[in-house]
This record gives sequence, C-alpha cells and structure tokens, in this order.
Amino acid sequence: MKMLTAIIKPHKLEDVDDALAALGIAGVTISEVMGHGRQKGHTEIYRGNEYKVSYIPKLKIEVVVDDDLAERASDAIIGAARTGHIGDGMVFIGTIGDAVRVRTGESGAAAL
Amino acid sequence: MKMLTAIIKPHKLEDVDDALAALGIAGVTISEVMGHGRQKGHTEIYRGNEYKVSYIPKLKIEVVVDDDLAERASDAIIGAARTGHIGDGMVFIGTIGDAVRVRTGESGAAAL
Amino acid sequence: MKMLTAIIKPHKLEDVDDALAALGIAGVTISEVMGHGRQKGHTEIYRGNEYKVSYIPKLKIEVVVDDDLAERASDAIIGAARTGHIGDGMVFIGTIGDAVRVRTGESGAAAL
Amino acid sequence: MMKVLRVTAAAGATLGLMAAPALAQDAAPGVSPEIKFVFNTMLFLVGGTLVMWMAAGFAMLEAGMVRSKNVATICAKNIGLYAIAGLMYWAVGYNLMYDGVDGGWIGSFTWFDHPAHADEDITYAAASSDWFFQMVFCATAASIVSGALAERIKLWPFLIFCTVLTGVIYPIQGAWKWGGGWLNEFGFLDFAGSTLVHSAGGWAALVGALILGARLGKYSASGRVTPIPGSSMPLATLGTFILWLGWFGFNGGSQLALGTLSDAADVSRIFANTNTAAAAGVVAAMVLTQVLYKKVDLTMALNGALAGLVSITAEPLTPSMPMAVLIGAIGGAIVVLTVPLLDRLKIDDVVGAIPVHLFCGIWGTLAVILTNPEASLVAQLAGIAAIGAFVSAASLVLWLAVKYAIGLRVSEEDELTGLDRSELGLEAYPEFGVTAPAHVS
Amino acid sequence: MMKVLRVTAAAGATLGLMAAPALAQDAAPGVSPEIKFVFNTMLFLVGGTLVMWMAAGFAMLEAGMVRSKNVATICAKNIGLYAIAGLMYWAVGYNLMYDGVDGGWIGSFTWFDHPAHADEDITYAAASSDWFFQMVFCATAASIVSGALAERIKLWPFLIFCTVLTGVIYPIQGAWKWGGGWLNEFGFLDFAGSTLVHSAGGWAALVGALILGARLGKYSASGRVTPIPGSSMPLATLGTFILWLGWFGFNGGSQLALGTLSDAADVSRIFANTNTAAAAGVVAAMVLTQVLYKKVDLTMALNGALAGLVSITAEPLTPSMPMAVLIGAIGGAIVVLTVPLLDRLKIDDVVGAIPVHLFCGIWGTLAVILTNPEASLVAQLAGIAAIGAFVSAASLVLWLAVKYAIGLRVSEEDELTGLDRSELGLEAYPEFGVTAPAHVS
Amino acid sequence: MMKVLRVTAAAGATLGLMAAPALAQDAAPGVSPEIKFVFNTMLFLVGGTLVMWMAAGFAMLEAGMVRSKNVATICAKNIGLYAIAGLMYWAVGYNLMYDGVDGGWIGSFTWFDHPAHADEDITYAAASSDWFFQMVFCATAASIVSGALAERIKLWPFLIFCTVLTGVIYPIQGAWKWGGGWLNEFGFLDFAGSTLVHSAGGWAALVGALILGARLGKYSASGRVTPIPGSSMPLATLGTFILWLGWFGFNGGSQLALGTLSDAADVSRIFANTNTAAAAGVVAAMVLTQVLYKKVDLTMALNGALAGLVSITAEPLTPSMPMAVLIGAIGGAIVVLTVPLLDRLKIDDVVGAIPVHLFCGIWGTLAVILTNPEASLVAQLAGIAAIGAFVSAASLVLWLAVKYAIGLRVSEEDELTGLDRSELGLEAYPEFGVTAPAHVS
Ligand SMILES: Nc1ncnc2c1ncn2[C@@H]1O[C@H](COP(=O)(O)OP(=O)(O)O)[C@@H](O)[C@H]1O
Ligand SMILES: Nc1ncnc2c1ncn2[C@@H]1O[C@H](COP(=O)(O)OP(=O)(O)O)[C@@H](O)[C@H]1O
Ligand SMILES: Nc1ncnc2c1ncn2[C@@H]1O[C@H](COP(=O)(O)OP(=O)(O)O)[C@@H](O)[C@H]1O
Repeated sequence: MKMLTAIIKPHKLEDVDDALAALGIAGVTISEVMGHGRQKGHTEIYRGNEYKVSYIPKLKIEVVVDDDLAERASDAIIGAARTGHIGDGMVFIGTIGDAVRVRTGESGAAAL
Repeated sequence: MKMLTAIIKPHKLEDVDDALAALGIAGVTISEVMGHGRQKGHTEIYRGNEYKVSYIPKLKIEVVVDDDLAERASDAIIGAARTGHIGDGMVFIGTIGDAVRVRTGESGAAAL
Repeated sequence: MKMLTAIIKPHKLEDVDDALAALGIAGVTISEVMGHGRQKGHTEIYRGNEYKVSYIPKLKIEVVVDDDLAERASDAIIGAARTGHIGDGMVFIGTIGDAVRVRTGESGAAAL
Repeated sequence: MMKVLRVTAAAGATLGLMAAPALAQDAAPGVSPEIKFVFNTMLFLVGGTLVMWMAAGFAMLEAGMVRSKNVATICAKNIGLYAIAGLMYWAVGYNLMYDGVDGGWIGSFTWFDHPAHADEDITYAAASSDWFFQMVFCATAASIVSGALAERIKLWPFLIFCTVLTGVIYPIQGAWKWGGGWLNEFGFLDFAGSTLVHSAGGWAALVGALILGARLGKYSASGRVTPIPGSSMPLATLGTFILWLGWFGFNGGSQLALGTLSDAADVSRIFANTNTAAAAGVVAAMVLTQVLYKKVDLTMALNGALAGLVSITAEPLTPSMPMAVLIGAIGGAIVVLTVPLLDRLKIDDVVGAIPVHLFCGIWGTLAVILTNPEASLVAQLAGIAAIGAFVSAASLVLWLAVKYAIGLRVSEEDELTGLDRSELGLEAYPEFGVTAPAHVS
Repeated sequence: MMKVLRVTAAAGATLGLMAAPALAQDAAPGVSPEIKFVFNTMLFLVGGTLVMWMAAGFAMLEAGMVRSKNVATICAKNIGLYAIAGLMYWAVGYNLMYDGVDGGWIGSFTWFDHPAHADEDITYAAASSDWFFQMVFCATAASIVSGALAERIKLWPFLIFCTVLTGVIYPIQGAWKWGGGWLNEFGFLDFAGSTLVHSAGGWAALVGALILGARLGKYSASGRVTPIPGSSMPLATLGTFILWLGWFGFNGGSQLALGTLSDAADVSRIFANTNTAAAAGVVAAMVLTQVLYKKVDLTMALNGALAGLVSITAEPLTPSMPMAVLIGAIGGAIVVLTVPLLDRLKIDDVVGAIPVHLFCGIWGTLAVILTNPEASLVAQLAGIAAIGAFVSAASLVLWLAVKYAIGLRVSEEDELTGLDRSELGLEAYPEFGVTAPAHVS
Repeated sequence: MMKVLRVTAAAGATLGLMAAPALAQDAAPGVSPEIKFVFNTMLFLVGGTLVMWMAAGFAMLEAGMVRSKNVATICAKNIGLYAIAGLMYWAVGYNLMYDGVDGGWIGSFTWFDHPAHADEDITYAAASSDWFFQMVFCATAASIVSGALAERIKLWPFLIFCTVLTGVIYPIQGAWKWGGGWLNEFGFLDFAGSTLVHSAGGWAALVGALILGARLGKYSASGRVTPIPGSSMPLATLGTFILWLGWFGFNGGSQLALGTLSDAADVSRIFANTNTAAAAGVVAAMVLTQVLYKKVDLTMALNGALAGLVSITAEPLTPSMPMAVLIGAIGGAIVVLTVPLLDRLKIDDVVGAIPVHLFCGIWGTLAVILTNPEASLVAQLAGIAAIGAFVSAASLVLWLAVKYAIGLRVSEEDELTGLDRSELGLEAYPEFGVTAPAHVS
C-alpha cells in the first residue's frame, strides 16, 4: 500500500482530483501548506522596507492507494498538476503498512 | 516505530485524544485537513447557482509510537472516532525509522 | 530517500530554514499544526470559567532528502530549533520510495 | 420616550434634580413652536439613525462571540430581525403601543401611516420621525434575543418569534408606560427603556434559553463548564463601540425635545452621563476580572460597557456625574458576577445578553430612585414585575407554540457541523482554516 | 437633490401626495431665513457625513464578497476612488454639474471654491455644505463600479476610469436633471438618484463587466456556473448595515431643506419610507430564496436591503407606508431573480451591483409614477434611456481607451495568485490559512 | 475649540480669509440667543459623537495593523483607554484645562458636574455638551499612543500611562491654548488640535517607543529591517474610514458655534476642506508609493488619509480648496517619506502614529501661517516647541516611573507567544490558522 504525498499549486486541485477520480480513487486528504524549492519566493516592499516572501502557498494531497495503482495515480497527479512553470511541485511516494477504515474496521486493500 | 495518521471528524478530537492518553501516549500532532472518500460532499446553492462542496473538513492526527503500542493505539483511535456514520475517516499505519526529541537529542523509543 | 518530519516552535522557522539552506537543501514544505507532548497546555479563564488549552501551535516541516544527507539535515534542524525549553518538538525520520518533480517528471535523487 | 407625558416628565426631572426655579430663558419667546418642531424632529431623526446603527452593533458583537461556523447565520438573523421589526412595528406595533392607550393596557390594531402636514402636532415633532425613533427601539429588543440564543436556534423559528415580539409583545408592554398606560399612571419611571426595552428583550431571551437548552458541549453531565470562545474579538469590540455610539441616540433622543435651552442642556447631560456610566462599567469589569481571575477578560470589559449603558438607561438625566459613575460601575460588576452564575444554572447565554440587558436593566430601573425624587420603589418594582411577568409569559407561550409547530432547535449533527452549513448552506469564512481548500483556486 | 427647482419640487410632492392646502405654519414668520439657512446647512452636513460613510460600507461589503486574495486590493480601490471623487468633484465636477446649466446639457469648466459669507444664498444653505453633499453622491456612483469589477481589474486603470467618471461623466448627466438641465425641463423626476446615481454607476459597471469579461473559473465552456463565495460574511453584513445607515442621509438630505414644519415632516417621511423599503427588500429576498432554493441566501438578503433602498430612492417622499413596502419588496425580488440571470448571460458581477443599482434603479425610477402625480411615464423613460445611453456610451469609450492604452485586466497568473500579491504585494490576511507561516514568528 | 476666545477667533478667521464686510445677516435679529444655544449644543453633541466614534476607528485600524496574536490585547487597550479618558477627564481633566486658567498655565483641580439650567451660559452651549466634546478630544490623544506601542507593552502599565495622560498631561498643555492660557495670549493658533491633540499624543508615543524599544525581530543587529505585516487589511481600512468620518466632528465641531449664517458657512467650509485634505493625502501617498516602490502601498494610503486630516486640523477654516489640497498632499508625502526614516532610526511605530500625528501635526501647525494672516511663525514655533517639550518631558518621567515601578514590557517569551495569550489568556481569532483545532468541535 502506498501513500502518495503531492505538493501542488492551489488552483490545480480540481484537475488533480478529477484525474484521480478517473482512476477510481475516491479517497483524498488535502492540507494547506507553504513551501519553497527551486521556486524561491520573491521580495516585496512594505511601508518602505524590502522583505522576502520566502514561502509560496501550495496544497498537499495525500492519497493512499494499493501498490498496483500507485504508479498510475502518481502519473495522473503529475499529468494534471503540471503547468510547466516553476513551482509545479513534487510527488513523494511512501509505503504504508496498513489502512483501517474507522467506520467499518475494514483494513488492508478493502479499506481503500 | 510507527507513525499513525488518522483522519477523523473534527468533533471527535477530544475523545481520540483521551483514548490515546489512556494508553499513556502523550505526544500528538494535529492538522486541519479537508477530504473526501466514500462521503462525497454535497451541493449547495449560492446566489442562484448550484455548486458542489467537494471537501469535508476533517482533522488529521499524527502519532508516533513504539511498534508494540501501534495496534492498541490504532484500536483506541478507531474506537473513539467511530460514530458509525459515513465520513468517520481512516487510520494509516506507516513505519518511521527514527524519532529525535529536539530539546534533549534523545532518539529512538526514548524520544517518545 | 528520507522524509524528515520536524515539529518545531513557530518562531524557529527561519533559523531551521537557514540551517537547511546551509546544507544545500532548497526544498521544504511547511504546515501549521497543533500538538502536545511533554508540554501539556495550560488553563485559562474565559468569562469566569476555567478551561484547558490543550494544544500548542507548532509548525511542521517536511523535507525529503537523499539518504546520505538525512542525518546532517536532522542534526541541522535539531541544532536550529532547540531552545532548551519544553515544547521544542520532534524530528521523525521516515523512508520514501521515490520522489517525482511534477514540472520535469525527473524522479529519484535528481528530483530533489 | 414617553410622548404623552413628555412635558411633565421633563419638567419633573429638572425639578427633581435641581429644584430650579422656572428659567427666564424658557419662558422667553426665543424659540417659535415651528422651530421647536424642527429641532425635535431632528432629534428623533438623528437619534433614531444612531439607534438603527445599534442593529449593526448587535450583529458584529454576536458575530464575534459565536464560533465561525455560526457567523453567517447570526448575521442573517440580525439583518432579518431588524427588517421584520421595521415592518411589524409599522403594520401593528406603533399604534398598538401609542394609539389610544389612555391609561389602559393596549392601543389600537391599525397600521401607521404618514399624516398630512396639516395634521402634524406642532407642539411635538413630525409623526414619521417619532415612528422611526420608536421603531428602532423595538428592533433593539429583538436584537437582544438573537445573541443569547445563538449557535443552536433555527433561523425561521427565531424570525417568527421576532415577528410576534416586535409586532405584539413589545408594543403591548410598551403601551403600559410610554403609551401612557396603567403603569405610567402608577408612577413607574423608565426614561429610555432599561425595563421596557432591555429587560423586555432579556426576559424573552431568558425564557428562550431555558426552552432551547444549552449548546452541545457547553455543560458536561458532571457539571463542568466548557467555555466556547468566540471567533473574532475585533468584531466583538467593534460591535460594542457601535452600541456605545448608538446609545447616545437611544438615551439622548429619549428626552423627546431639543428646542429650548433646558432641553438642550438636558440632552447634553444625558450624553455625558451615558458616556460616563459606560466608561465606569468598562473600568469596573476590567478591574474586577483582574482581581478575581488575575487577567483582564476582554469580553467582560465589552459586556461592562453595555452593562453601564443599560444601567443608566432608566434614568440618564437626573444623576450627577459621580452618580453616573456609580450606577455604571455597579452595572459592570453585576455582569462580571452573574455571567458565571448563569453558567452554574446551566443557562447558556452566548453573548451575555441576560446579565447585560436583564440584570442591569433591573438594576438601572431600581437605581432611578437614587437620583429622581419622583420615583418610588414600589412603582419601580411594580413595573419590573409586571413587565417581567408579561413578557416572560407571552414569550413562553410563543416559544412553546413555535417549538411544537415547527421546532426550535437544529439537530445535533447540524449543530456540530455549524448552522451556517445546515441552515444557510453558506460559510461565513469559506476560505479560512479547515474549510479553505475548497475555494482556494 | 435638485437645488434650482427645490421649491417647486417639494411643493409639488406635497401637493401630489396630499393635496394639502397651504399650511398656516409654513406661512407663519416662525422661522427666519437665517435659521432656515442654518437648518438646511446642517441637513447637508449631517446627511453628507452619512453618505460619506457609505464609502466605508461599499468597501466592507466588497471586501466581504471577494476572495481573501483580493481583499486588500478592493480596499485600496475603495479608499482611492473616494479620494479621487473628492478631488475631481472639486476640480471639475461640481461646477460642470451646477454652474450655468440653465436648461441645457452642461455647466462650466471651473473649479469650486468657498464663497465669501456675503455671497452665500441665504434662501438655501452654505455653498460648501452643498458641495460636500453633492460630492459624496458622486463618490457613491464610483463605488458601485468597484464591486462589480472586482477580482480582475487592475488598480490604476480602475482609478483612472473613476477619475473621468467622477470628474466628467457623472456631472454631465447630473447636470441634465439636478443641475436644472434639459431632462429637468422635460419633467423627469428622480428625487435622490435611483437613475442619476445608482443606474449611472450601474451602467458604468455593466459596460465595464462586459469589456473585462468574467473571472477565471466562473463560467465553464460548457456553460456551468461556478459560484465563488466571498471571504467574509460578517464584513459583507457590516457593509450592508453601513449602507443602510448612510441611506438616511442620501434620501433624507435630498429634501434639501429642513427649516420648516413641512420640510421636517417630509424628511421624516423619507426616513420612514427609506427604512421600510429596505426592510421589505430584505424580507422579500429571504422569503424568495427560501421558496426557490429551500434555504435563505444571506448574500441575497443583504442585496435585498440595498435593492429596497435603491428602489425607493427615486421617490422616497410621496409613497405611503404600504407603497414603500411594495416598492422595496419588488426591489428585493428583482435582485433575487436577476442575479442568476446575469450569470446565464455570463456577465460576472462580483457583488450584485448591476441588479441592485441598475435594475432596481430603473424600477425605482419607474415606480415614481405610482405615487407622484407629477411624474409621467414618458419623462421617466426618457430619463432612464437618456442617462443609460450617455453613461454607457461614455463608459464604453473610456473603458476601451484605458484598455488599449494601458490594459484593464491582470494576467491570468496574477488573477490566480490574487490581486493582492500582484497589484499591491501585500496580503489582506497575511497570517490566516495558506499563507500563515511566513509571518508567524 | 477655544471657547474663551471664540468670538474673536471666528471673526479673525473670517476677516483674514475674505476681508468681508460685516454681514448684514449676522447683525440681523434672525437668530435668538436661545436658538443659537441649541444649535451650538447640537454641534457639540453631534460632533462629539462623531469624535467618540474615532475611538472605534483607532481600535480597528490598530487591530488590523498588529499580528493576530496581539489583536485582542489592542482591543482591550482601546476600549480601556477610552473608558479611562472618560472618567479622568471628568474627575480631573476638564476643569484643569478650562477652569480659571486665565492667561496662566493651569486650571483648577476640581471635578466637572452638570450645572443647573439657570447657570448655563446662554451665549455659548450647554456645559455638559462642551464637556462631552472636549472629553472625546482628550481620548483621541491617548488613542494615538496605543497604536505606536502595540505588540509589546503590557496592558496595565499602558492604561496607567493613559490615566495620567488624560487626567493631567493633556489637560495642562490644553489649558495653555484652549483654556485661554499663556500660549493663547502669545498668539499661538491651533484650531482643532494638530498640536494640542495630535502632536501631544505623538510626543507621548515617541517617548514611549524610545523607552520600550522595538518589537523582537523588527530590526536585526546588522541593521536590516523586517517588516511585520498587520493581520487584517479590511479592519485597517475600516478603521481609517471611521477616523475620516469622525474627523468631520473633530474639525467641524471645533468651530464651536453653528447658530448664524457665518458659523454655518464656516462649519461647511471646514467640512469641505477636511475632506479635501484627506483625499489629497490618499492620492499623494498612492502616487508616491507607486513612484518610489512601483506598487501602491495600501497601508500608506490609509496613513495618507490620516496625514491629510491631521495636517488640515490646525487650520481647517481659512484655506481655500486648492490650499486644502496642498496641505493634505504634503501631509501624505510626509508620511510616505518618514515612515521608513523612523525605521532607519530603529524607532518601532506599529501603525505609523508618529509620522501621522506628530510630524503631520507639526506640519499642519506651521501651515496655518500660509492661510491665516493672524498666525505668526514665531507663535506657531513657540507652541510646537512648548507643547513638545512639556509632553515629552512629562511622558518621559511617567514612562520611566511606570517602568521602574511595575515594568512596561512583556517578557521575550510572552512577546513571541503573543500578548493575547500572555496578557489576556484569550485569543482574538481562536479558530483560525495555527490555533484552530482546539475549538473546532
Ligand atoms: N525536497 C523537498 N522536500 C519537501 N518539499 C519539497 C521538496 N522539494 C519541493 N518541495 C515542495 O514542492 C514545492 C514546489 O517545488 P519547486 O521546486 O518550487 O517546484 P518546481 O519543481 O516546479 O521547481 C515547494 O514549494 C515545496 O513545498
Ligand atoms: N484512500 C484515502 N487516501 C487518503 N485519505 C483518505 C482515503 N480514504 C479516505 N480518506 C480520508 O478519510 C476521510 C473519511 O473517509 P470516508 O471514506 O468519507 O469515510 P467513511 O469510511 O466513513 O466512508 C476522507 O474525507 C479523507 O480525508
Ligand atoms: N509521539 C509523538 N507523535 C506525534 N507528535 C509528537 C509526539 N511527541 C511530540 N510530538 C509533537 O511535538 C511537539 C513538541 O513535543 P513536546 O513533547 O512538547 O516537546 P519537548 O520534547 O520539548 O518536551 C508536540 O506539541 C507534538 O506536536
């Protein structure tokens, strides 16, 4: 079982979500995050003083999927989130030991 | 060492926290997230137009515990978070290589 | 490839970021979280009634680095985030299978 | 406020306070009737506009004191109730309160309309300005209710209650005193409405709070109280400042006349006393919370301002400045001491409306006897009791009728989710915090 | 509002309404010319101050109705446009509108300055008070535009448009009626500006919205509408209450005189009708959204208040109270029904300015004939059409000129990021939500 | 503002401006003394109410300009200081400022109370209205201090400072000019308080800022400045609009009379000039920040409005409209240029209070000589210097006394955590951002 952690541009959420849904993936969890990477932030002037805005708002999407779906899911996210401009984000692929559905107690693949 | 990532209904936070505390687990980290799974969101009307509210607010609880506590902790969360209604959430169980306490530099089980 | 998840005091963000940058690590993702551990919250009085403020605001920093950088990165975070007072936070070290850069599709070490 | 007895009351107050001889200026032909008419009309228009603004004050105070998941709904309730009060007080309330009460219990069931110029009462003020001024008072009484019952009462049942409150209940009890009814004959004094407006609203809120029950999670079975902090202290502060501002119209306009040296001086005295009592309420609340809890409680300081204002409202004219300080400071103390008391009784009042408007309303009504020699303890108690009994009983019947007809309270799940989603399908702050990503793009 | 014809108009209205005989009081030497002058001046100063406050109301309403990433920019636009209106109406607008129009099309291109005391017109009011009162009306017209075009128009191009709108376009069409120009001679009636202020602003907004196009993501290619909820319902509610409050100055002050029993009574009637129409607009919008959509839409209720206000503005004096209810309620219904209509036409109006100010402005202008026997359908239609045509055409030329000279709309990327970052480099709420950590420490 | 010299000053201004011949209307028996008394009293009550509202403006402006972790505390400070001013100005300040100064340095140490009607001065206005009007000016001076010192000064030490400032320091310097003291005899002119209110508050703030030191993280050891954006631009904008609105009362009411054609015309002129200077301040700040920094800085535009207002306050009557534009625009420019200057001096002024109130206060006081021929550079400099020296010295002693007695500044840890938690144990926005989950349920 894999947990994909994708960092994307906020306005790409809907596209990514649709791409995952097209693969039959219904479960996603989203958080608001800030970050920097190759995209570095920029400077602004406030009341006459320059300062650096270091962090750029992004969304983090966490999706847990069965191993065999992982690559397709990752590709789907990348396809949907790409604009080709700097700051498009990352997908991290980790391994999860188990998933349990709280309501039913199902675990493993059945839970997803 | 396991990291449990639980997605729960916001109003269940206190119950879950109490259940963990009952197992002697003092350390938890909480974030606000949105998500959907089997629970699908709903439509609303705003200024005469329908739209879909796709994401439902949830809380994400991350707890790092020793391997031998992991199952009990997971059960405790599930027990406390369950309402039996759709949208109760998930518990994901991952493996963590190490944990270090910033203040003391302790690592491993001693850090938790 | 490792994912370091650090929970730190909010006002230490800049120091931690600088310490990572000194190691050449440009990519970080930050979220606002709340938590408790050994630091327990405190009681307040609101309109004549006592209540417990259980959760203390923290920031969560996620950094994905190559295996060989992981320890130095973890040490850098710990060094920068430490105040010596309770509530300094934790660093959790997990393993990530892969990382893909959305913009370029690069994966593995090249993506970081 | 009481137009039928205006002359007597004003003179009484004046005499009571200073035993002043008839003033030469007053007698002088310095101000023609028409000019007085214009001045009085202006007083009502400017004063009424300030009181109208209090509707926004209640909306902001309450929006700041509820959780963000209920903020849009409290806004809807507040603008809705003000609108309803404006229609009901036209269609029923005003003439029910003022038309032909004549020492009795009730006026007439007719609607108000603008008279022809020739039918204006040149010794008073333009009829429509009086209607406007009285209407905003009526709306204030309803505003008091919304805050106390926030975060759990459904929108329409609340608005239906307000419809009857502003169209019937408020006007009837108002008729007893300001309409020149039996309580007025009895010698009850209430200059600007500590009892007629504030306690009346407070009683309706108290009965409603008892019937509705507390918000989920406020009181545990074991008796522990879990405070539920409001979503925005600056909005609560803004609301309080708005109310403070509006109160100058509330009390000052209740002089009902401005066109002579004595009336202008009296209105000025009312402004000064009103401000002073509010200031004393704030300072009392700040000092008392510091002493009791080792920290100033901002929400109590805000309530303290309103407490001072409500306390001086029954008699803002006759007190000297030190007496205004005293009356306001006791009001501030009452709020600090009774807010936790209500919690001990498990009466859940979201914004402190009952301590502020009901308890301080009673205190203010009693305090009239401290400075106005025309007041009697018996008459004051009679007024407090009669209006308390009537408003409580009528509210009880009305709350229960609405409850059994269509239900008052949202479901447990809706309350947990927040009324904004369940009642309005609209969030107050759709982008902040837990709800943000949905609308980020 | 129309000072050259003040006496006639007021008398006309009065007669129209009540066919009252000349009032004895009016004729009585009860109020000297100088006292009337002072009263009238006060009316302008107090009324103008209330209307000035509407600038804050538009700012808050719009800040609440846009997404948080555009809130600081809309604040900058609103304080900027009010400042610009204040300068342009001094430098050009006032005399262009009022100086020597004389039945014609245009006044003079000179700036306004304070006259010497000896040059004041003792039969009217202080010239500078009149300037102040007229200036805030001009600013209101510009405020209407900012809301409709929010979230996509650049700051400076918008402000340049406002410069010409407040300095030239508004004053010219204003001259036609209130300056005593040709439309006035034609018998067109518009007491406080349903057409001259609200529709004028609405036309400018409509043309701007057409030229600018909709916000990204609002309308999909397939014709689906994606609502974009505003960032703060309490701010939107506060803004609406501010506007409601300010409207008493807007309509009441437009009586242009206060110093007699009839004028005071008329101003009072205007206050009562204004409030009643707004209340009816709210209730109509709440009931209608409940019926149509099964839930009350708070933003429609807020728009409903403004709809009622705009609708009564063309004639707040002659309606009886029931007529004020009707006029306002129809306004509220118009808004509920036309907001989705605009969406079907893919005209993206962020705050509902076009339904509220343009559509209800037209309705209000037509509704004059219901209660004012001096009004004729032909003249009303002529006024609506002439001003609509002129403002639309002038706005079109101006919008296009600015567009081709420096561009109107931010880039797609800037729009996604939000205008606050791209236009101001400053966030409205730098600490909340996604953007918080940067400034936490 | 200066009641002892009212007649002379008003006449002087009038003559100075227009060399007008004695006006026939003025001399005519058109307005009886009692009517004038009523008009003047109304001016104070309406004007004072508007100035009272400025307390809310400062609260909102400051709440918007501090970080959210300090918002509840700044609200507590603002309502607290307004309450304290209301009590201290009654108990000590008013009579210390106005009672028996007589060309000297100080009035009497007695408290104010309402006089009997027979003791009212029919040639002026109701005593209590005058008290009310003067009181709100006193509160304004204290409001200025709270913004500059926000985010680091403890609540009670700040309120103790305000207690002495409003009870003693402000009234003493006020006595010198408006109480008819030595500075007045010297010919110093300050119509509505550029120096007496704004600079006085500014000096107290400047000395406080020097003693307190900058906020943690604002200035690095290496001299880098780290801007600390405020939490809410719409609240800051709202606060600015409130202040702008209130200023009409501030300057207009300072005419101290309304009951004649000339007074009404003068008040009108003051309204127009006040608005124009503010508008020019906004436009100057917007253009200048665009030119200097390539982007409009909204917070500078807001400061620009206040800068224009402070600048015109010393003489809002005599300037022509173009002069009002000039005076206000220079004020706006001063703010844009001196805000970064203070940062270079490592003087940390959270809201720009020192540039706005102190620097523009000085500019406005000097600018009197541009339009008022009665003004002399020497007298203006003397007033600026004397009041600057006195307020600074008195503030220094007081700040140091409080500092050594109980400490002024919160601990470093408390400052990082935010004053809301450490000083009040209450958060302004308990649900948003980092702190949300605690109260989500
Ligand atoms: N090594 C990393 N660890 C954690 N988060 C990262 C890492 N690299 C990038 N990110 C996240 O991805 C976002 C986008 O990365 P960035 O390098 O700016 O994009 P791009 O690949 O288009 O240049 C960053 O803002 C950050 O939140
Ligand atoms: N596969 C998944 N990956 C990530 N998050 C998930 C996944 N499935 C569910 N979730 C999270 O759990 C929440 C609850 O899931 P849902 O399926 O609605 O609950 P239930 O199990 O009661 O039907 C979702 O809102 C989402 O945040
Ligand atoms: N076992 C854990 N699992 C998840 N988060 C933890 C755990 N222990 C601590 N944390 C996080 O780290 C933060 C700081 O931990 P705490 O124990 O208070 O610090 P300290 O080590 O200085 O005593 C907590 O607020 C919580 O967010």
